[in-house]
Amino acid sequence: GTGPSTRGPKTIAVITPSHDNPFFKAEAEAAAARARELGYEPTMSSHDDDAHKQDQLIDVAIANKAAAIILDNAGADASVAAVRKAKSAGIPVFLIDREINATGIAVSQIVSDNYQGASLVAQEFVRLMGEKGNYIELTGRESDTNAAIRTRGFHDVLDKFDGLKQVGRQSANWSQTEAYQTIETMIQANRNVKGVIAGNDTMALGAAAALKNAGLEKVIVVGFDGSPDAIASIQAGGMKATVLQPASRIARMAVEQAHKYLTKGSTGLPEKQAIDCELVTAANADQFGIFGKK
Amino acid sequence: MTPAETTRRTAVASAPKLQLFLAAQLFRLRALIALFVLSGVFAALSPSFLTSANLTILVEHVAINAILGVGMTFVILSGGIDLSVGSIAGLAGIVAGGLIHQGLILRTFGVVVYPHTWLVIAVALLAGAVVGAFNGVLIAYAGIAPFIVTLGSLYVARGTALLLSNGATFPDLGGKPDLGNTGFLWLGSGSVLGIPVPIWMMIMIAAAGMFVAGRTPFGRRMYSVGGNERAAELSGVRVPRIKLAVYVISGICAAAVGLIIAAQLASAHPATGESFELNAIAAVVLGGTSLMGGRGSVGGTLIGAFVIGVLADGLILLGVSEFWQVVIKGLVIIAAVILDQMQHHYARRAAAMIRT
Amino acid sequence: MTPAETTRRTAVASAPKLQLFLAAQLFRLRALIALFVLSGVFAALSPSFLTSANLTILVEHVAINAILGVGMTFVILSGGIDLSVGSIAGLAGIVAGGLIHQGLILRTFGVVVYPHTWLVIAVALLAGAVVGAFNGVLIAYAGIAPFIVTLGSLYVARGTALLLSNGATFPDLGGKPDLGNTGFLWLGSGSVLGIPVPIWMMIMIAAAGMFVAGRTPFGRRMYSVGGNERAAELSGVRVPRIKLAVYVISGICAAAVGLIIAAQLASAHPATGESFELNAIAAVVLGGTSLMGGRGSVGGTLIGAFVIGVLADGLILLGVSEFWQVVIKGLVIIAAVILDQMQHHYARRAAAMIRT
Amino acid sequence: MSPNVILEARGVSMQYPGTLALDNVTFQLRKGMVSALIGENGAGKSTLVKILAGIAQPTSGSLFLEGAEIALRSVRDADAQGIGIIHQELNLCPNLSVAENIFLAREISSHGVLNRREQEARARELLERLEQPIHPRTLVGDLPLGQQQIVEIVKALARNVRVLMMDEPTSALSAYEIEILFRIIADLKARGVAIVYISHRLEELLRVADTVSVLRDGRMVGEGCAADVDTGWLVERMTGRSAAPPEAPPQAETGREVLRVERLSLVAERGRRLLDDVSLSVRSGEVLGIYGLMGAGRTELMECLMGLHPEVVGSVFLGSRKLDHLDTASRIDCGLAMVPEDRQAAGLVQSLSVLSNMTLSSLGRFSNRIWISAGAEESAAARVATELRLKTPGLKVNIGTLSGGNQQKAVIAKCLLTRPRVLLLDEPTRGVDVGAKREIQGIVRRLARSGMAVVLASSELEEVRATADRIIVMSRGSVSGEFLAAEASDDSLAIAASSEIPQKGAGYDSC
Ligand SMILES: Nc1ncnc2c1ncn2[C@@H]1O[C@H](COP(=O)(O)OP(=O)(O)OP(=O)(O)O)[C@@H](O)[C@H]1O
Ligand SMILES: Nc1ncnc2c1ncn2[C@@H]1O[C@H](COP(=O)(O)OP(=O)(O)OP(=O)(O)O)[C@@H](O)[C@H]1O
Ligand SMILES: [Mg+2]
Ligand SMILES: [Mg+2]
Repeated sequence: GTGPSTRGPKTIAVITPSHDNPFFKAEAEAAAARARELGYEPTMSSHDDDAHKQDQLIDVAIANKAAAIILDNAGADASVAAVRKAKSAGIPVFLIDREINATGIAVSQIVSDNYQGASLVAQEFVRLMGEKGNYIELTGRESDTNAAIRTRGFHDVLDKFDGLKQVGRQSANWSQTEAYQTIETMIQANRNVKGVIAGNDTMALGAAAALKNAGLEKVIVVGFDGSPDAIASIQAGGMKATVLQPASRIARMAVEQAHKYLTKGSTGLPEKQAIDCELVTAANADQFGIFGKK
Repeated sequence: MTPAETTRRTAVASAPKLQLFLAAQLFRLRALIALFVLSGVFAALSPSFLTSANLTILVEHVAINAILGVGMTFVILSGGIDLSVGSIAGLAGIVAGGLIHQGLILRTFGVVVYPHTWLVIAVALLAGAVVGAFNGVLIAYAGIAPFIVTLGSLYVARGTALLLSNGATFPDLGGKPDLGNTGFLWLGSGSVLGIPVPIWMMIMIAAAGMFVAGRTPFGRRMYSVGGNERAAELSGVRVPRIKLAVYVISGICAAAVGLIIAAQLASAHPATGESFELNAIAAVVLGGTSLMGGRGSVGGTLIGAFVIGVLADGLILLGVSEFWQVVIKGLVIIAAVILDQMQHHYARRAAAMIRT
Repeated sequence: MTPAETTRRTAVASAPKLQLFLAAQLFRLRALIALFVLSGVFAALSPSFLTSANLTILVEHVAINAILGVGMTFVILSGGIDLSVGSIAGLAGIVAGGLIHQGLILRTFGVVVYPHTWLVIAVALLAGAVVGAFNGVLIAYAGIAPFIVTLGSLYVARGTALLLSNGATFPDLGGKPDLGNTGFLWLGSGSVLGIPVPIWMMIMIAAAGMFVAGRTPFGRRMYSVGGNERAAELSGVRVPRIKLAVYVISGICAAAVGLIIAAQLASAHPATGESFELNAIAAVVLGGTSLMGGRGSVGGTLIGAFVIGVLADGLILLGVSEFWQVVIKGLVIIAAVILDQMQHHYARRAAAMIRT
Repeated sequence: MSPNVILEARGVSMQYPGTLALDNVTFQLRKGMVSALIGENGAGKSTLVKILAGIAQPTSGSLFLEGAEIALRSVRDADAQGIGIIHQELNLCPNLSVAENIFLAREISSHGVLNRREQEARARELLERLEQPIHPRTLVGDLPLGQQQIVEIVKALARNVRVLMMDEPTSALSAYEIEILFRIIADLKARGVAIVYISHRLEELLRVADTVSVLRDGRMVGEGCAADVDTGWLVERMTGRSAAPPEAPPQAETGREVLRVERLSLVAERGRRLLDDVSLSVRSGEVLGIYGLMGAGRTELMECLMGLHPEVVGSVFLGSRKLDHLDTASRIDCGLAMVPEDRQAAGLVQSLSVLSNMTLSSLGRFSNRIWISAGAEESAAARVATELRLKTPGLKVNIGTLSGGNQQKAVIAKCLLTRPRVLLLDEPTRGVDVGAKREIQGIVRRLARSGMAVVLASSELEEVRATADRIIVMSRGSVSGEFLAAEASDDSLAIAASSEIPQKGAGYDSC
């Protein structure tokens, strides 16, 4: 980027999935806020998990001569070309929350460790279930990498216990409404279900609502993300647990590394940085705010 | 006119009372065949399919499409289309959610008012009616293509919902007794005489829809507008009013759906209802209503909605993989209509036989 | 018929050379006004909007909708609709991606064949044509409503794509020299005479489309089918063939789009193309083509595609908040058509003045 | 059988659901001869020619072309055999130009590229043969009905045929165009083309026909040489009743003025005046006939009275009430009703039943505040249906299955059910058989006597003279003459109709 230095503050493009999910909204706003503090002009846009739209957003950022791009990408493979394009246009890319299946293109890939988080919540789930009983799994969009990683994380723990039996597994495409209706129907096939483990909090909340309306409040529901709604639900005794991805922190880190890179020419850190997730339960729920410790 | 419609058209034709009645029954039966086949298959493959509990849930899910479908049938019968129903549902949910969760903030007085639940529901329905009226006015009086207008308001309504909630979800809509705004959840999880409220709403809205479409001057005029707008106008039908009305009705139905979903989830999400329009229209067309307008029935739409609902839930019950679900859904939608037409074809043959 | 169409209809009608030319020009101009206004606004608000770099990118993005739009225009002119274009794009991408990334696995011989890039492209386009033919046959020969058939194949094609890739993405489609399947990415990122390949494809497809629609017997017959199917049939037009053809054409255009996207992303994702159909149809209608069939032009669709493209990119350039983007998009779509109609109205007034 | 039989239908029957449209009919077409085909509405005329043109396939019976049996499975088959048809209900594409319609499916093209210039040149020639100043590039949808019918005719002539069916080709034409058409027919005959000519205008028919065949209820009930039959014989054959002498219009005693039109002017898009300063007044109990050639502006006048052209200037009074700025619905409530010229486009709702079509304008009467009382609706409709001798398998069948004439009766019934004070009839007997036509004319008289005011536009001299008390002649959008029916002579009317009134703005021939 040659132009921007001459006119106005340098811009930093923050590209994330749709802000109608509080998680991405939080990370985008955290990044933007930090960027402003560091004297940049942030632009926020959303690719709705559509790699093609993401590609177009990167194009625009390039045309816009952004100084750096903070990206929560739309697919580990589908995003590689876009990131490479930005790099060859001389714009450093800092990935947050989701990694891509290529190294040496992005300057940093700062992700909350989905696998670690998944096994964390799975262990809590095992504890709550008392190591035995029937459970249902709700997975995210099956064509989404994180959905796969989380499922793997769940099962690497759950499958060790013979007492635990998965009686149903469906995708609810990350959606609350779909989760609600899917669970309503699935519990018809197996009324004696004891727990539901969901790939994210919105699905977990949908499941909890369905179970409540079916008079099965005591079914154990755990999720993933640590969204404010989920935490509220945990405090209110709806959901039992979730893992919080420190989205806001990750976003801020990315911006800081971008600043360092732009000023010093290097972040001085490895490209891949995995940040551990934190387990949220009724016990510690009150310590957490919007995707971060209070 | 497509052969499909030619058949439909001559379907209604049949001479003396008896055959007429017969034909009418066959006409009603149309998509039913597909429905029976589907239900049969699922009943055979999954023991829990025919349990009363599951059937209740099933009908509860159907209610969503059915209620949207009733409004959509009105719009399509009058020769239009409404793509904005999904967004309206989302908007209505957010309006209700907002009013219950954070109340009405009156900056000037620096006070927050929490309206009573009934008022909340009324306002949400009103929101739906307003978007519907917005559609109707542009279509009926400015003469803009329905597809464009409702595509536009699809975005406008969705965006408004997102702005209102700032993208966030309004949680725990149970309300607080001290604020006197409890009871909203009853819409989603309550039940009367052992039948869930959403099902009651479907029954009432469908019944009203059938009556209005089939027995009232308004209904007749609506059909005529869809059948031949110019002739209708020359016959003294106030075409613009009719059009305005159908979009308002569709808007209200969509808002009702939004309320049900919000009440079921006990929370309102601005993205609720995305791509509902496709399912609603599919229900209408599966039910034998012509997208050219003027031909069809609310009853048919109900059956169409059931076909879609049974399919979706049945596949989940069987635990079919997501990908196969997508393929099968597509095939069944097409198969249903083919079946419908074949059966219909023979019905007419038969009818003709009787006469000669 | 909506006033909108009445105006459109009398617009083209005009006798002597001069007025005809005039009217034709005005007709072409239609959506252009909206386009100019939009571009003006963005150019004023964002310095980088009018940079050649940005404009190239802009047109590259427009190409997607434009190419889909050309096929869609054919379908709509003939009185149909094609909801399956998005899924076809996704499917074509996966087919190409699969062939390049894991080749063709011949179990029987236990060998894997990696077809040459040109063959890959041909096969992917063929896939699109096949789905299109599937639509066309059911619509033209079984006489099923286009909406239902293409809604069905929307799911079938999407599901097939998911099953083929098992939901996964096919990465690095650069190909390997030793396998002789390199060069695919050229479709997305290559450029000729400094103009990106996708833009060339848009230009060629659009030119071909205009020629076929406007200057060939096939084109005339397509218009006649959309205008009055029975009359066309009674005049000896082989209506079913025409219908079959337009859906195949639309399928191929969609497949081309799928290839471009896969090449741009250097990877194929089965969910690519979701809800493309709405944008494509919007482009067509914004371009002044009537959804009732028979009236409109490929040229108009191009302009429509540009309106949508400029809007999307412009809002992003200005960094408008996501939620406002949604609202504005909706308002602009409606405003564009209103503007169009007003301008059109005055154009006709003017034309009338000239004559008297 | 005589060698010069080209096409023959032997023992053809046609079964529609609910109706036996043709019952073992045999019919021959001879080279260079016009075989007229007549019958009441619903007799099966159209069905027969549709079968001969490959549009419909008979349930039984067979077709012979020059002695050899053939099967015509489609229009294309028929066309390949040089069999053409002019449809009763126009079959044109409103969105295509005149030239494009004429050459549809037979486009003139070189190496796959359309040759517009050539097509338009050829179209212009043909139109000139019919002395029609229609520009080949005009959209058919922008043409008035009469001119659309001309295009339909030209379309058939453009394909050099040896057999040509004409199903009521003149229903929308007036004397002038009819004369031209007859000349065309003459030289088609000279070229050895075999022609089937269907019409309800018996005099006109006897002039062109060589042989006449009569259909009644799908059965062939009589055939003869045009030379030795007269209208009386025809009517008797068609109806099975002996022809009643046409009732002379009794001078109804006219009451107060009900409708007054003051200085009505309407300018079309192209700036030409469709209506030019038209004033007139109608009294209760009076039938006002409006005669004129095609394009005189009668339809526009009526449309303006119904409020279909808001941009019109001038005013309309019903009784003492000023109707300007009222929409169509309110005007109907005030007591106006109109039977439009083009029943397919503006008269019928094709998707509805006969019943629903009949009561569409008067639903208010059959409903309490909320719903329609089926009983009241049906009985009222049934009454009018019998009054008009509407022939239908039942009131609830789809209107599309009725024959042309009966559809027209349904439209008239719709208007009568609104109990209008002033009834506007635009070509009310178009496509209606003699029997029905007499009935309708009789009905018009009755209505007048009962105190209703009637305005009747027609291109048929006989009709105007037989029905009207007073006749206004229009030409180029303005009133060019006014006569009392008693005093009007055919010549004076014809002269007035073709009188040149200085035109403001260009004629449509130049637009
Ligand atoms: N598509 C159809 N379906 C059912 N019945 C039909 C259909 N078409 C025509 N009929 C019936 O066949 C009979 C003959 O119709 P046809 O149109 O041939 O009469 P016609 O002699 O042409 O009358 P008109 O002089 O009014 O045109 C009528 O009773 C009509 O109701
Ligand atoms: N839509 C139109 N576009 C252009 N010119 C028209 C249109 N409609 C009617 N005209 C012209 O206006 C004049 C009146 O046409 P119209 O057919 O209504 O007259 P008319 O006296 O009713 O003749 P007809 O005997 O056909 O009823 C004619 O010259 C016709 O060419
Ligand atoms: Mg006929
Ligand atoms: Mg007229």
